[in-house]
Amino acid sequence: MHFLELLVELLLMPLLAFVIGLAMVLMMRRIGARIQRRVGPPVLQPIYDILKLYSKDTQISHGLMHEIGVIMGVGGLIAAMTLLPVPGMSGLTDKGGAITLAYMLMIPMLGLALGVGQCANPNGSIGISRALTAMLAYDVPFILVIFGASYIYGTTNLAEMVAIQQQQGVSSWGIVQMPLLALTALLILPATMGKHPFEIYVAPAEIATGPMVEMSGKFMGGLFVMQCFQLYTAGVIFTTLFLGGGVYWITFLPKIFLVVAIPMSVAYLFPRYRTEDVLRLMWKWPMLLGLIGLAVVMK
Amino acid sequence: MNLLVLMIVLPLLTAFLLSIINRASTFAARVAGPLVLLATAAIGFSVWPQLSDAPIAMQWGGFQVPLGITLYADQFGLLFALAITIGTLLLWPRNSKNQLRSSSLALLLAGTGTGLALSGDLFNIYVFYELMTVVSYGLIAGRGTSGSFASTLRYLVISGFGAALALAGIALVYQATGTLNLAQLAQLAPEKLNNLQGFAAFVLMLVGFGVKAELFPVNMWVPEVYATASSRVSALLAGVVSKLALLIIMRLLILVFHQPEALTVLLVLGILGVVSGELAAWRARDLNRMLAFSSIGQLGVMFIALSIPGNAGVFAALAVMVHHLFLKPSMFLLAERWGGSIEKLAGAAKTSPVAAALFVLLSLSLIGVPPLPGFWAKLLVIMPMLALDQPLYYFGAFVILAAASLEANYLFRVVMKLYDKQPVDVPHKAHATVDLATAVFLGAGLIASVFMLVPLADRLDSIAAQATDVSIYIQTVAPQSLQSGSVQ
Amino acid sequence: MTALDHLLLISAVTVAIALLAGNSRVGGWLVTILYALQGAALLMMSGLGYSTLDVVPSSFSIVVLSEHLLWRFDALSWFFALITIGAGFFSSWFASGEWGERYRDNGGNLRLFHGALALNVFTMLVLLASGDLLTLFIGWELVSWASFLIMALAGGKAFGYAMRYISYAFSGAMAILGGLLLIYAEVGSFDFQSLKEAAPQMQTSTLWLLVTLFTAGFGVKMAILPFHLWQAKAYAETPGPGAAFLGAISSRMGLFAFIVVIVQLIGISRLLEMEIPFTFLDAQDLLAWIAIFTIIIPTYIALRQHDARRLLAWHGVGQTGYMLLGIVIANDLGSAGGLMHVFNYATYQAMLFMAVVAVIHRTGTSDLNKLGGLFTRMPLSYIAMLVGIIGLAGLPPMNGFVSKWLIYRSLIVDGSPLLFIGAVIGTLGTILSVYKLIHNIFLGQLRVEHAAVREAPLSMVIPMMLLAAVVFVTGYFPGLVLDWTSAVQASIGLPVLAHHLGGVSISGGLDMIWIVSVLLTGFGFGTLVFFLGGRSKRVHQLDNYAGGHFLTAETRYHYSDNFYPGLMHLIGSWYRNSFEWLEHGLISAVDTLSTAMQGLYRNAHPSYLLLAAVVFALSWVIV
Amino acid sequence: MNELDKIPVRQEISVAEGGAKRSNPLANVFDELVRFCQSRSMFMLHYCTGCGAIELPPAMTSRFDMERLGIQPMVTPRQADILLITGYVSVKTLKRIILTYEQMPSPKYVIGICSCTVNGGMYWQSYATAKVLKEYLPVDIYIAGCMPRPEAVISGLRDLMGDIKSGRADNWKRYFQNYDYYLGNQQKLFGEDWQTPTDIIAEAEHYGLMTDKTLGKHTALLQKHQQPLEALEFSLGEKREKIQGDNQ
Repeated sequence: MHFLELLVELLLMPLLAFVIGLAMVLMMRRIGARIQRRVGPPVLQPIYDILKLYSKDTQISHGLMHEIGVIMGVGGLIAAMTLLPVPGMSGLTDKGGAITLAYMLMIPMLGLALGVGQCANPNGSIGISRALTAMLAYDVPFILVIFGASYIYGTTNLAEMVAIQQQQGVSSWGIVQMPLLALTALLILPATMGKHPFEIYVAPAEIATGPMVEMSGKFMGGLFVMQCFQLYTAGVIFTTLFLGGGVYWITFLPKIFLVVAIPMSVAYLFPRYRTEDVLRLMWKWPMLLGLIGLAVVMK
Repeated sequence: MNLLVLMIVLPLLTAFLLSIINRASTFAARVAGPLVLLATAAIGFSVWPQLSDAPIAMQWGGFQVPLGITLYADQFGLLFALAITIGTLLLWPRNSKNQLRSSSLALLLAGTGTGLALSGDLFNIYVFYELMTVVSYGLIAGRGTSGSFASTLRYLVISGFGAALALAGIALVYQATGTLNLAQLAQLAPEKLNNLQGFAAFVLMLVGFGVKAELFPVNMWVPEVYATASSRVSALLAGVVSKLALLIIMRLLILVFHQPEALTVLLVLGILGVVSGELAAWRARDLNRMLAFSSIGQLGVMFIALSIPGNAGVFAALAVMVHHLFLKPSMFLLAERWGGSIEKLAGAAKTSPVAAALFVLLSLSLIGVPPLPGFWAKLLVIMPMLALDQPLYYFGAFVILAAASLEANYLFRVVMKLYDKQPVDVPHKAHATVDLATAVFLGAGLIASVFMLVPLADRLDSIAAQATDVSIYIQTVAPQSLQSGSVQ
Repeated sequence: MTALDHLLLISAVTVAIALLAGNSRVGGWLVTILYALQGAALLMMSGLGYSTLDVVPSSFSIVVLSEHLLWRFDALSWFFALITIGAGFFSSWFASGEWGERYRDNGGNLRLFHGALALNVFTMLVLLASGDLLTLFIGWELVSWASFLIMALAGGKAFGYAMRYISYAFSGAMAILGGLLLIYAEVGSFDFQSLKEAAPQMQTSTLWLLVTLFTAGFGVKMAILPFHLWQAKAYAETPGPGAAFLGAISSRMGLFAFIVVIVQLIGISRLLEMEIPFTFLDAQDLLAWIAIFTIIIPTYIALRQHDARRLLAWHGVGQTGYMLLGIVIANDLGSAGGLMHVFNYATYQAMLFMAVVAVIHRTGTSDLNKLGGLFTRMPLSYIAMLVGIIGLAGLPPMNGFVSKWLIYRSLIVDGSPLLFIGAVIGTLGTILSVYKLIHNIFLGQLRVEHAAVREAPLSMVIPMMLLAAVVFVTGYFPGLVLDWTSAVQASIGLPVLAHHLGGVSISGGLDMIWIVSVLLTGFGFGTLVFFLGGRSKRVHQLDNYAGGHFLTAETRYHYSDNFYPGLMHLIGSWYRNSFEWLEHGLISAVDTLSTAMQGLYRNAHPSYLLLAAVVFALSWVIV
Repeated sequence: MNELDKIPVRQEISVAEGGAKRSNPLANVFDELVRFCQSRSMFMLHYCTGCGAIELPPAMTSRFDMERLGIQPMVTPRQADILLITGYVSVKTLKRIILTYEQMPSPKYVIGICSCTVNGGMYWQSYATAKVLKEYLPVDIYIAGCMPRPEAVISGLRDLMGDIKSGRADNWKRYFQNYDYYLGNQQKLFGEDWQTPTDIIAEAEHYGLMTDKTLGKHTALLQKHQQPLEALEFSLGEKREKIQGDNQ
């Protein structure tokens, strides 16, 4: 009985994540359009795109690893979704906490990197090199944030973190208890999502979208699906750590959409950073803020 | 009893008679030396069993102590008397230009060395020491190259200087006590020599006798001499003769000089010897020099060991000395064919695999890799040093350990060269069978000692105990004076 | 005869057989079987690994210098011996087939190789079995020289690196010797028990000296900072499977001895009392920070290597830092993580080296700028390397993740944010570097000259696949290894980790069975999603979009050299030649002193006197 | 557009192909959904060869905003559905255009913008300009003008959308079906050793688009000097060994 319930949760969580992620993609594109004074895409545009990509007649593959890479990417993210607590469902949060999640999220990255490598396209490899460097840049402050939260709540279990924040009201929310760490997380959020101004690894005009250069049809479709999951993940992690998570979808959804909307609104205003500047930026301000925040928190 | 005298006299006599014998029969002259040495060694071995109970003393010429020539044989002395005899036998000079001359010189060396080891008074010690020095000039210069002459000259100057100092020291002792007999000195020392004069005398004698023992400031002759003399002579000088000089210093230290400053001087000079020797060896570019420098370092370790007060120090020094006694000659023999630049040794292991393997083994023992004997010797030195809990001894221990890592570095640089896969253009000459056999024999002794570690250690311990017991010495040499309590 | 006697006897016989028959193919297989026998002998003592057996003594003991030298196995020894014999077994298997024949045909001494490998295993077992400080040192030296032997086998460049190793190692050994003689002077015995009893009463200054000496001595073997320079090159130049063996276990001997002396005998609680004046730090923090820098700097040095073996070897140095870190943190999570990492690391490092050697076997090079695209040609080696790098990078589902997770978690419990960040920076660097490794060898453009390359022979592939299975299974069921580490924790007196088959049973714990199952199911769904789209068509690697450029087989467009230019541009100068200057400075100092001493002996002192006089005069004039 | 009407293939083939395979009405629903999505999500690769390119930014940005029609720029042919050729095409450029076109996944559409792509325009006399684009590629829509305004571009794109939705825009199949014809024209221009890295014949086989016009004397010429372009196959020990043995 209990087992079945869990099984249903495990199936539902990725599904919900995908649907919410689609909406987030739409929101992101709409925000971008509005900032540029455009109308933006229609509501179902993300679905059109994905359906179209999957229904392409030609599906060009560069070999087995290219295919496995995309499978690992989508599959890894589907699996990671079960580690994110949402209202009413905690999935596997007690079997693997924040650290596990952080490393689970690298599996899709690695899978994709391997797939791109198999394409033998120099642009793709350059893109991966940049993407991994960017990961090195933002993961250091990110892990600092994870540490701070785990330390404060005394657990790495994300569901427990939510419970703690919910029990004690808004004053116990992470954003109140550790505002500097929350700010750090907010600063690195656009980088974790690979959005402006940190999309040097995509660099469409220079390296032909880098890692995606040889991705066509359903491969590209897989990437679109992954993007939905990524946006959703970013929103949920931040909300869980700092905004008290959610007991009800009605309060939870606005929070995660807000979290994703903030960096998106800022992102389109900045020009792109070079790789070493991403490193420099990420290791300077967010790190500094985070360390001060941590010092304050740990006293 | 008289057999002991024979040990000294036989080689000396044969040495002088050798040219006469040569006229009668060249073959006899060639065989006489080794035979005599064999006989001497046999005598030594026959006496050995008696000594484990009690040492033997005898007065030569029938005079009573303190006037006559006193011979004193304990296990300690006899061990080194045997060492010089057997050492000379094993390292018998071969293929030299003037075989006759070098044969007699070698015999003289054995005789005087034995005398030195067994002498019981300072005057005789001095005489034998001087004789031995003169003999060694001849041996070193025997090679006849300009380099060997130059180094002999250098050696001569330093030795002469040392001899003068030693004599001055002896004079000081005599002035203070009125006797040169060690047994009597041992009795008188606590009251008469436990002062600045005594200390001065010790330092003078230390420096004087230290020339042969490769003591730090007076060992400047060592590298040139060992590099230019024939390897057999170098092996003899570095391996055996230096130990004899050390033996004298040990005797003096045990019997006569008990000042703590004396130990400090030994320690400091020993440390300087280790540091300078090992550092210099690190940069040496040919094998003979490297071995010469490293032997300075090894002797330094012995001096450090000697500076440890009590039985432990003598035991440790003895262990290091015996180890070195086996090791250094063997290494010098291997260096015979491997002279010149180390760079040229590349690939030598291919032509002489046994020699190269032996060199590796000796190097491992020298730097003290367990379970080879060098390790245990080193352990014996350092253990009591740390137990003393004094800063200078801590430093000494540190220096010994640091020196070992330097040693490992330079010795294995040579090993690497030997096993290098690109051989040099000039093919290497294989070792002479006799050289190699001798070296292997000594190496085998080292290996064997690994399996007899426990009995060997017990034996050395008992030798050291016997040597350090002053009362045994006094009682053996001059029992009556001990009763009367005074000399006059 | 106890089980330990059997083990040591079989091991000694292995050495003999290897030296006698190692040159033939049959001899190689025989030796491999003998390793398996050693493993069986070890399994006779498997009670040690599950805390049902306390200690297995050897009936052989000698008395030297009134010291009883004795040998025995406890849980710690058993754990390390398991890894040692395993590494020996797989390396020997790997070497026994075509690799060995090729090695012999190219002028290598296969007999000596097998002999050296067996000797390494034997000496390591002797070290692991040591029952007092003196036998520990004897074993230590034997291991040092045995690994020197195998490192120097290749000749040429390897000689230089082996020389560097032995210079470091012997200096380290001397430090250890100094340390244990100091203990003897303090305690009056080489016995473990008496040191353990005496440690609480020791003065802090003595302890500092001891900890410094032992950490330096054992640290040289572990290649912790600042003694890390020798290891990578020496291991990389060791012939093929030898590198796999050394990489897997050799430097862990340093960790073993460290655990025995520092953790078990002196005790972590004593380290906590040793405060560094004018700071908030104590000796434990100091060690932890050394561990952190040992993680970070070598890992980022690895990142800039362009030789696969060097890259792996440098990671070996870096991974040591994790083990040391875990052990030094010494709570139940940390020490379990550190110990488990020893096992995990050995499994995937051996496999990674084997994969690289397999590539060298087929292509003749391990230069990361001269390879590429071998995935289609050597798919099984690729799988081995993929599993290996996931393990090395510490990502789920491989075992490397579990041990690293334990270490991270222990740092959170310990409340050490900076150490935590340091550890993660190391992991991130590892991910970057291992991606470069697999990308430059197996992905990307297949070179024309490698078109006919084929998969490595079965004798090489099977050990790799078996190791891959071990890496995955112990990642899936980490409890298998955690059983052993718990036994070790109990035997060395550390808090024991509560665990189950899937992982750790604490709040915010880890259950790898669930995690991995979900991950695999996720991959299943990913596959489903993937096959929603139409059938894909494989195209030639030249059918690639390069901005409208026509790619040809002659053009080498594989992006391999200077793989992370942006990163290196920023951080390259931060650690370029770091610590090399220290070594050079030391060598120059010795060299100068040596010249001076030679001058002294070779009558050049007038010039030195003159120099001294001038300096003196100048100083007088100035003052 | 007249030119296009004369092309006889379009209707018949698509009906013959689709009709035979997909008789299920539900499948038709699915097809229609797919076609709808394809028409509402067009990624374009704009190959900016000439002055026409300058009209695209206004079409994409706030004034006209193509994204509301689901049209987005993409930079690699692998992701693109439409190839926009905006201006005159020199011989050298044409090589790249063909390479790029062949790398696009089908269904794919070509739009020739500006008069130059129709008949060479003001470069009619140039020796280095490929004048009639549809001789080398199956062009779906020409948007004439020198240059056409953004409105015209968008209007053209909307026409294409309509064609896609109704299933009439299957010009891409013609490239496979009449490959010999296009290859012949290309060879005339670039010389006999012309070859792109994409193996069109194999792809035509893969998608079942082979007709008797796919292969001809031009493709025979191509196959004579062609570098092999099969995908790299996996190889384990034995198979390779045999090949090696054969070679020896």
